[in-house]
Amino acid sequence: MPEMMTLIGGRTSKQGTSLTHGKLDGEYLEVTSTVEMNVEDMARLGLKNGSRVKLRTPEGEAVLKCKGRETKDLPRGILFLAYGPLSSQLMAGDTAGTGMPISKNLDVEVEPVPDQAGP
Amino acid sequence: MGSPLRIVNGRVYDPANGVNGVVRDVCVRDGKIVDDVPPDAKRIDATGLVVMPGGVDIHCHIAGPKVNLARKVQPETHRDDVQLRTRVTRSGTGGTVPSTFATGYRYATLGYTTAMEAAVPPLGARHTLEEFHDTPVIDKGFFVLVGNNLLLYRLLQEGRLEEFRHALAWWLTVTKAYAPKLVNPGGDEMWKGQRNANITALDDKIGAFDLTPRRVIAAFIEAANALGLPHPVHIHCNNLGHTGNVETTLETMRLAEGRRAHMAHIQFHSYGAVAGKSRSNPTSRARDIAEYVNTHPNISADVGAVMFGHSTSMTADAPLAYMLYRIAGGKWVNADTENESGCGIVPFTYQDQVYTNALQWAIGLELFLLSEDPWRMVFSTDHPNGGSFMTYPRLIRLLMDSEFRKQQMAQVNQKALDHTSLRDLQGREYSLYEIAIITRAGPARLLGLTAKGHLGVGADADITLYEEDDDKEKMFAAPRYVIKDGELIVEDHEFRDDHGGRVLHVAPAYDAKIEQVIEPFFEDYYTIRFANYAVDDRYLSHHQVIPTAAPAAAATPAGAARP
Amino acid sequence: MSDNLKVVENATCTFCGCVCDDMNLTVDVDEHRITKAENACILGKAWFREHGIEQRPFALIDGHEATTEAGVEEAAQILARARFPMIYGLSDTTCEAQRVAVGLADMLGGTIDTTTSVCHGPSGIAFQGVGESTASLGELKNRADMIVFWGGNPAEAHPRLFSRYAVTPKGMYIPNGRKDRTIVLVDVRRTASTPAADIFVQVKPRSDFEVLWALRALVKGRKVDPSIERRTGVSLAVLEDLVARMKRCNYGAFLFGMGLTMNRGRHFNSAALLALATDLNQFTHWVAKPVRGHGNVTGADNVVSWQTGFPFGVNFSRGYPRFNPGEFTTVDVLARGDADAALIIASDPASNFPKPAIEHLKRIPVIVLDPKATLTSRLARVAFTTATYGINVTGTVYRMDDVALTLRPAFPSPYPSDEQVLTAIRDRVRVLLGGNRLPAGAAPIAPAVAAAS
Amino acid sequence: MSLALTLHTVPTVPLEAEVLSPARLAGLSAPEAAKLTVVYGNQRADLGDFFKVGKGADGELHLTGDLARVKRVGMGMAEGRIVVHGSAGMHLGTGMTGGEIVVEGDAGDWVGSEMTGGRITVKGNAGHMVGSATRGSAVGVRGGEILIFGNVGNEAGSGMRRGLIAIGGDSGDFAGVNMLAGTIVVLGRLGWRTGAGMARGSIISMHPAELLPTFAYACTYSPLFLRLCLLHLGRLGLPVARSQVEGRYQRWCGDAVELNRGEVLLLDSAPGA
Repeated sequence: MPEMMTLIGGRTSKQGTSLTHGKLDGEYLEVTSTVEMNVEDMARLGLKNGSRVKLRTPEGEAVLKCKGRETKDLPRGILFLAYGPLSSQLMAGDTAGTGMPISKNLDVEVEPVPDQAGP
Repeated sequence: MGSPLRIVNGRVYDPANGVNGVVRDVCVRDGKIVDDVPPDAKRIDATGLVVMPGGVDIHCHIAGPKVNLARKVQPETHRDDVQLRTRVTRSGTGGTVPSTFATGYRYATLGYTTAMEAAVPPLGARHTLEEFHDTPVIDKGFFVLVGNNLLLYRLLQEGRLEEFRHALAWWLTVTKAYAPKLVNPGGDEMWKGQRNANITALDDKIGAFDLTPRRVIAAFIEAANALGLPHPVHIHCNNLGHTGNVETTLETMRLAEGRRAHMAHIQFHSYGAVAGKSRSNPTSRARDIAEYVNTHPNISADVGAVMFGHSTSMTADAPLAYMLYRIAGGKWVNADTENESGCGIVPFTYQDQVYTNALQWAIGLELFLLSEDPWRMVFSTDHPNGGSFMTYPRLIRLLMDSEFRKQQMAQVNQKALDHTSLRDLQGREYSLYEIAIITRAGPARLLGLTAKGHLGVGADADITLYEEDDDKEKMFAAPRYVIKDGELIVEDHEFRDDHGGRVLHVAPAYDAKIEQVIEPFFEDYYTIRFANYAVDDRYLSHHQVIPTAAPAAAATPAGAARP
Repeated sequence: MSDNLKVVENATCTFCGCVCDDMNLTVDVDEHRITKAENACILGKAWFREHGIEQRPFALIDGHEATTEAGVEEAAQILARARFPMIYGLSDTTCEAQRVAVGLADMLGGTIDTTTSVCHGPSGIAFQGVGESTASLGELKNRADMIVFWGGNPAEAHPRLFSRYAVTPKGMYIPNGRKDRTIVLVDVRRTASTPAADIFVQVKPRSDFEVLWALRALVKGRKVDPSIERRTGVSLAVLEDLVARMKRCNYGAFLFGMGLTMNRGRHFNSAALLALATDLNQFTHWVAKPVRGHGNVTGADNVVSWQTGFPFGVNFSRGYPRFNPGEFTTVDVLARGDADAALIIASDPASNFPKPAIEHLKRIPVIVLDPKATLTSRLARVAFTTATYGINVTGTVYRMDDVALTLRPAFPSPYPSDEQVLTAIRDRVRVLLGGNRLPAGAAPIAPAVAAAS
Repeated sequence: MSLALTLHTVPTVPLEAEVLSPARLAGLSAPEAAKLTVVYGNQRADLGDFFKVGKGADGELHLTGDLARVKRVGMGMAEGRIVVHGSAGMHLGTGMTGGEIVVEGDAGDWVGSEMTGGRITVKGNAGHMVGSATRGSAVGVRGGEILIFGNVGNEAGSGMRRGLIAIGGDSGDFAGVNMLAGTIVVLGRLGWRTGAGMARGSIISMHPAELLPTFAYACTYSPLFLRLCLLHLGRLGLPVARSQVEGRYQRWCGDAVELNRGEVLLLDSAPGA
């Protein structure tokens, strides 16, 4: 049963340092395919660190690994994801006459992916 | 540098060489004016055309950090005033702050071939030179802002005058500047450090420094003369735009005590107050200013005339810009530069029915008409502060055509005119010879550009050919030919070629030990390394160092040399 | 490691918009590696450490190895043929290369845009609406006794913003450094930056505009309803306290990030903050600065502005520059399917653009200049390997505060610079077109208005 | 002037066709009209390269086809009438001073931006920036009417100084932002941050909305001008209900950050109202 959460895209220093290795490198892909989630939300959804979740917007969907953050650091209902190929999949092309697609605070459907479903 | 060229039969105005409307040939070779060229040289038939040296703008704002901010903040002014690309020239946009390419091409299409950017913080020098690289046709230089420089203040405060002079020379040299510029001395420290306060008088204390504007200005005048710079210190006085500022302006000029000093856009500094009213509307004190300049050959000024319509106020005088923002509303840009300067930008429209605006317009004209030495009271609108350089042809007409002037006067706020002497000056009209002085020969001489502003042998072959016309605005708006460094750039009003233009700068000598004084200050208070501060020569693809005179020669005011 | 080491002092790091110019690089000359980057932050260290010379083809055409010259010919042919060529990227290259790229766009009658449009482009639009009170970073170091970070995470994205420019350094009027400043951080979540703040204000996602608007009202002495807390997560008391501090300080500064620009509200969020800084100047000195991401994105803004009058998203198809975000910005041009060719310089839109834009990139001929292989270079018709600016080539870059610096390269690269490749493409296009392409349209619709009229 | 143009070749890059305006086509034969210049990407093309030009039945300009990539239809027009049987691209009627444009389908962004007179009717949806100021300008629409039957995107009526914008469906965010005066009617729901920075002017919606903290409730009443305005919109075909014409409206004053002389009127849904 999917539930709605708010996805914040952003940059991290780890993403930054991995970027300089090259964007086709494993570390960069690893960093940009891990979504941070509130630990209470994770518990409720039966997710552990490293579990896989599917995020979906009207534009597209992406499967990511999740990683827990304490409530004081990341409120319930909020997700954080470093920009990269997977966050792109969720963004719409409409910029409302600004040139800027919305990439922070996207409404996303969150759905756990059963372990056996993954490669 | 182009093939030899003979301009045949033009009516030549070359005041620096005493040539007043004589029909004769002008010969060009290798980018210079020469005595003669071979008979097979290319010829331009200039019959019926007026031949003048290329125009020289002594004070304008065309490149650098604040100009680019002013460009960026006004997309709406670029939209409907565009510069189309041609096969050989780049496109651009206009408005009161045109893009770099449009700036160069438009100056050229007015017959101007040299322009001086009048206010660049040292930290913005590299940026300014980058824009110069993309400003075609014209030769250009910039005045570097030193009047609010905190290291120079420290040296001055501690009485280290020799080091002060070496530091000034260092700053001019490493930034590739043309002249030192003071803007509202002391004002930045009040603005940035004292909750947006300002200097109100020459004897105010400057923030935390044990200094006054009076001491700062005097020190710069002294140092600039001692360095023998081709152009002396270029001063934007305190209290610009304020009612009653004429006293500050006169006092500032007196500080020169016979030494050379150039007063920028003096129109903005010629305001009186209605007697007995401290917060009155301004009145004109153009007569007092004109009289002082007329009788003091050490002083020169550019007028900074105001023209009605859109302008952009952009200035290193940040408190002034804030005052204008409080009047005009709309957009306001402020930009502080560490240890060196402030800056403010406000789009502004001068309206003929507004008392103050009409008064400013009238004072500009008064100063021209009251001037007795066109060599020392030269042409400017402080582009784009008083109006765009594109208004120059109209301003020339106002000076040359008293009937036109009268018509224009009838359309402005009459109360403002009541507070000026403009109506008494109807008899005065500028001749083409005098126009050639205030737009070419005079500014070139004040800048110490010996190869500019004249058509004598050895001069740069920067030449403009106008079609004579009773409507002087029309005549000066579109020369038929413009020649830069001997190359035909504009022919029959169309671009034939592109051209880079040169950077003009000075390199006064300094004692290298001064760097040991400057470097520790950088370590403490700058966020750029000392080693990365000086601008290297790669930013000067085409350039020319204008030599400094021996210090003794500097005592002779250039303006006085040839009345 | 060889024994052939040299040290390049005062080198400049171009990883982020801080553009710190105090790097002392130890270079292994034989191995073409930087072995030590003194003064660099964690990001800078990675940047310098990882940029060696890789064995890559000079160019790939349709995935096949080719010479740079063959790549130039193919690229020029593609661009000269195109009716709506899009030139994009440019934030990680020198101003000298940017300058050539704008000239190429002009010559072609194409469209040029930089990564600004998906970074602080909305702040640029906000600036065009309300202006901005700003400062060079040294003013923050020397004078700022109150600094408000809004919608950014400098500790991770711009580490030395804290240590070199804004938070801890001592300055002329800030003799005790950190102790003399009040640091406020406003964000929707706690980040690595939060511990640096004296005051952390956590706002609900998507309510920055309301918070800023309420602050503006309070600064102006207007009433704000206490329901502000329910809507934004920030109580009226907290806002009132902030306003009192803001008015009390001597020199205040906002440093704001993409938490404002990439969020619902976009340019209006930035405009609200810029307007707040302007409002505060009635009481004391305040400045605001967008914190810029890429090493020379500020240079790109400057170059495009001085050449065209507009900072990004500029179209030349009618023979003169036009600006209209949403119409001529890259995401829109691609997502709508307008472009029929693309030239991407030092950027990787295929890995961070919205999906519909990436889909279109796959449909059209793409030319890429990049020192490294990227997702974008993988889908390119022509992919050039170029030298890395600041490491292999010199040139000019602008810090986020518009201060220009000259790069000091550490060691040479066998690959050409972006500027060299772009210049070669431009020169070839000039031959193919016989000069600049003549304007397609007649004069603009509105009659040209003299600036003075 | 009486022409019907049918799109026969869909442009693959943007086509700028401000010649599709009554005055530009007036008095031209079909072959003459087909030779008019349009801007196709970075090159010139003929109108006839894209449109089949035929005679029309009346004195109007009829355009048929999917014109989504055709920009500037009716830009700057001063008189006459254009009917688009299909969808229109960006900048429809931008800067128009008079006349009328009717679009049967959808329209792109910047419909009627900075117009000063005339009327634009879009039967479908319109994009962002309907009747807006362009970037950097403080002033948007100075007169005329824009009617959108469907939904619109963000920033409708930004910087508006005079005139009427009516939206049958929902508006996006920042409707009436920085408005100086004029009227915006939204029969559907308002997006976020309506009227931010407005100095004067009226924004009306038929649904409850959460306004910015700088808007204050003043009273509930039945303003006469609104009754007249809604009757006018009803006559033009917008689905105005009797309950709306006769309804009472909550008046919210703002924006307190600016002049505070603007108003947002929300239909009061309280029973018995």
